[in-house]
Amino acid sequence: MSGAPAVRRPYYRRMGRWWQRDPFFRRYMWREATALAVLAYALVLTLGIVCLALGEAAWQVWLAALRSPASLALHAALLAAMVLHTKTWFEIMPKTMPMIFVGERRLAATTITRCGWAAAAIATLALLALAAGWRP
Amino acid sequence: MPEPARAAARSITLEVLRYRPEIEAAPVWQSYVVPFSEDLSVLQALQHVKDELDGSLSFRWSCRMAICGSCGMMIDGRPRLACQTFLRELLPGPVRLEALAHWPIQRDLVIDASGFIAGLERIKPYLIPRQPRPLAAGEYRQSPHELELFEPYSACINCLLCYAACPQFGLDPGFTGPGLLALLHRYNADSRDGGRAQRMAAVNAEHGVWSCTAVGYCSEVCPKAVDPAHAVNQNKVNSAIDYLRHLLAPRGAPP
Amino acid sequence: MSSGTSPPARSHAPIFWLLFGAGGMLSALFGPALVFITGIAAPLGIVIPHDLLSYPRVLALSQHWAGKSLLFVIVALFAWHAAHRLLHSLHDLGLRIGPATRLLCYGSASLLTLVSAAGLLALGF
Amino acid sequence: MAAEAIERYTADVIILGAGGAGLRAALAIAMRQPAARIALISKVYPMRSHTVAAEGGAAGVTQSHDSLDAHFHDTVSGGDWLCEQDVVAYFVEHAHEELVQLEHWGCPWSRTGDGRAAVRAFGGMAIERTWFAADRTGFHMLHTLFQTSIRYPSIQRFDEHFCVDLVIDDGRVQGVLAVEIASGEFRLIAAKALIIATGGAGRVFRDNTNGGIVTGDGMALAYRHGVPLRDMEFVQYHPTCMPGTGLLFTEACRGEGGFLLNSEGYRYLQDYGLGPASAEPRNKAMELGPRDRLSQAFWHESRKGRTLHGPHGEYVHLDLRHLGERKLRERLPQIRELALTYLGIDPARAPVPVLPAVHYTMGGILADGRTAAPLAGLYSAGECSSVGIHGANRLGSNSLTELLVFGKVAGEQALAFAQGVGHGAPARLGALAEASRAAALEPLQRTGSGERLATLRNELTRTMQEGCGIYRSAPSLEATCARLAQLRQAWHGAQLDDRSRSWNTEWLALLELGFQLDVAQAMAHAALARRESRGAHQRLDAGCTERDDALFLKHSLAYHDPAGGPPRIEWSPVTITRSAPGTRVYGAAAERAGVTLHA
Repeated sequence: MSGAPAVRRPYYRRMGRWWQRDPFFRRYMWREATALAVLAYALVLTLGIVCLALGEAAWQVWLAALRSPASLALHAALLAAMVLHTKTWFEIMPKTMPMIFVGERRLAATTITRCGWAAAAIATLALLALAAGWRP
Repeated sequence: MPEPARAAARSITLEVLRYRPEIEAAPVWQSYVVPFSEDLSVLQALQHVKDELDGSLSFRWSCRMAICGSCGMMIDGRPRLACQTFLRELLPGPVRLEALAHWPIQRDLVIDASGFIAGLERIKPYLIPRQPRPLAAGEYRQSPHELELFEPYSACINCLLCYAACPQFGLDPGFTGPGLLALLHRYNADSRDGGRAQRMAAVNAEHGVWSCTAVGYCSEVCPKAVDPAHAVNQNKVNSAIDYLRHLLAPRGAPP
Repeated sequence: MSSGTSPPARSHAPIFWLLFGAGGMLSALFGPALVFITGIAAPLGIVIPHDLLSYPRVLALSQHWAGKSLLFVIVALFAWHAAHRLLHSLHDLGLRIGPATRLLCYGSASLLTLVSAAGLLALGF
Repeated sequence: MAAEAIERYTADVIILGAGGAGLRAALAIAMRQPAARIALISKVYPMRSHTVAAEGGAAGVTQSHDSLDAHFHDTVSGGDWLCEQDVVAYFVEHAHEELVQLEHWGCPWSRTGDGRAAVRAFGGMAIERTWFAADRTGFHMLHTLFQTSIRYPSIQRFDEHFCVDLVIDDGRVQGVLAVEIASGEFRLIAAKALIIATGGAGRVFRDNTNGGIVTGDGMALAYRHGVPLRDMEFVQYHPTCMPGTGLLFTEACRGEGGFLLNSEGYRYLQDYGLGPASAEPRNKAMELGPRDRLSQAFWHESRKGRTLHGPHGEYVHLDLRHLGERKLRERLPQIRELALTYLGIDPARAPVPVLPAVHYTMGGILADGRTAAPLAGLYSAGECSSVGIHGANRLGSNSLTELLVFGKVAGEQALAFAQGVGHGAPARLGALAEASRAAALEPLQRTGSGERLATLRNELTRTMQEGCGIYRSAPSLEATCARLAQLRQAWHGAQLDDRSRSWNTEWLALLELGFQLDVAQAMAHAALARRESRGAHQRLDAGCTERDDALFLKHSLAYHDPAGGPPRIEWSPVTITRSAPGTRVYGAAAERAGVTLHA
């Protein structure tokens, strides 16, 4: 448009450390940070596969490493992060799927979230049971 | 509600981020003390300032009933409509007021919303009928269920609070953003509409739906329960389907 | 006024988003249990039999086609889930997303995918 | 300050105001003649226009047992026979197709179970014929119209542009001068025809349901250029508004079955010829009586000491409890939300305090049945216009349909006019624009001491409320007229805090106050001249308390005095075609009358 720049001079604010601005954003950043745990665990498993492929001696090194206090501490942190991931994943899930109708009524977001959590609980128990030696 | 703080509060301080392009190089905070009452909204407090204390304070407002979408601003750091936020919720103060985050400030609490208006033209927010229907044929039949599929997204008042809640828009103003994507989906989801294919290019772009990281705060702050996050992510599903379809039929054959 | 300009380029994000979603769902369902079993219960010898991660058992698992696929899917999808999210997190932290950041994130996921695939294939059937 | 050149634009038709009527007019032109250039000017973004706040619905004959004749008679008797009957006939004939048109554009009308548009009961309507989109009808209509308008590139919008004057030369409208609010720069938009669609003027009263932008700008702009304002004494009070803020609880609350109760919990409307008090809502009875009668009944209850008292004065109760939470959520969601947010009251559990507040100006810019003003090239539509369908009292849900029906007519008429004339001489328009700009900038250059803007505005609204309210009398109106003249003087000396140009809303509010003062003077002087009681105009002084068809079955016309004196009031005949003035009957009497009519 024609020039009167002194009058029309929009001011742009910087984003800075925007995630500190609102508790909602802080929770979001924690949620996103769970990806570090997922990546770390994928790396641990990859190393395990490599060690397995290298033979029994290498496998034992991997197992020994898992027993180290540092690894245990790491996995405790990974576990916490995974649980946070499970919680937040199903919290956002209702937003990511089309509307679901049961008969005339639309399924509530909280119902979908709770179904997700329940599925995760069942999956966890099933995996633990399988690992503990239970066979269907 | 006989809280002592409430009974004692005869006045309350507003701290307003001011910016007058003809006077200040950058925004500055300015304080005003206004009389407190239980039923006073932030908008009414600002009107008191303008009428009685400082006529140079600028802000948009009109309907006073949360339907025109004019008076969105950051109130104690959260995007809200000034007309339906009450001082009693913000005790003891001071109440910090700032123009909606992520938008350029034009002056004081007034943002430059021209980016949103330009975006409207891109997303084709109007019914593109499957086939022309003469007026004499009367209204389309639309079941209450079909209405429900898009009705929530049609309730958007364009107040832009969702944009102030969206860090992705803040980081990248080219992002189409929650409000426009909800409006786009409102038409895509309408049983009378046949224009989805024409709107997909806007959705499929990086700046279309794919800048969204599902923060979800847009839906939290929406004063009309539009749930833009839900609309945006339904667009993601649609765009992913469109992408796969395009891979399988790359010549752009109509679906 | 923008009508008439050519439509914006199609993003390839859907591929990565679908991988992200699949990995996210898998890790949300099984991640906690897997981490607990391999990273805590097995090393400490609690809850599960102490020979669960013994060489012969794990070898047998990884040589069965089903076990092999399972391990591959877990590693690869976890990696792609994480890579996609971390790429966006870099953007959230203020970095511009360009070829370098993409290479860093998606490259890491590709690397884990290839290494695990190579390892699993080397283990034979 | 050296005067910079005024930026110039050219269009075929200018539409001033982008609410429902303005947008409908723009669409009518764009669809009929894509080559015609349309300048759509609004002081807010179009979706902020006050059409957005209309809640209840839009009337149009829909059901098979309804008839155009029934809608016609409801409208004419509701307007106390001050309607232009030929125009009402045109209106009711074209109402339904316009509602269907809006549906084809995507308006999410509420539906019946089989997918058709649903209709609800409304005050003063004998049969359910009000289309609605929950209780956000105006919102959905406005957004549908605005979004549809985006489709047409021939509509060039001037959003957030404030019109300071019309440019009139050679006896016809040639353009407007507007300020871009963001920069304070002036723009001359030249055109061959102008449609004014700027809405009402409810903000001249203290208690009102209107948005802050409803300041009568377009009415005053036309009035200052010699176009009379017609029937300005008729100002509608809506009976159910929120104490303090004046926010509206839609008539649909009563259409859905709400009760009005006085301090004794008694449905007092049965004492005012609107009974009997049946439990189920009955058309044209009790709470579904017309708005003027209901607002007047409140005043009488107040006199009898049967109102309740709160921090914002007297009120009565709107009782919705018996509708149940589910129906409230489904049919009146915004009402529920308003009561919860603003009053902390859940209408499913407690009655809602309400009082009458100014809602609508029945009068406006004189327009013939095809929206043309007695100034070549000028048209008007919507609340700012007096096309003649509301008479002395508008029926709820007629005005949203009016926007559509006469918005379209205005668009087509203005287009036809524009196609028959050329553009004016640029140099002459430029000189006129320079003069208008100087006048608009004058308040920014004032020195000395004068009143604050808010002081004058508060005094205006208080004066109008007290002297020109639900009931008026010669003494109250004379006092009001005198006070308005003083305020007009004071306006010329009012002082501003803000001398800047970008987003100087104080300056624009002062210009708006000038418009408001013009409109208020037209209202008060017309009310003083009308020595009878009719519809929304009710007088208490002796000899004026009844309708007087012999002397006042006439429209009032208020003419502006360029010298700054009071308006001149003249009279013009009412077009009566098939409904001779009769008695307005509601409640049981109306049902008896209906039986004889249909027998």
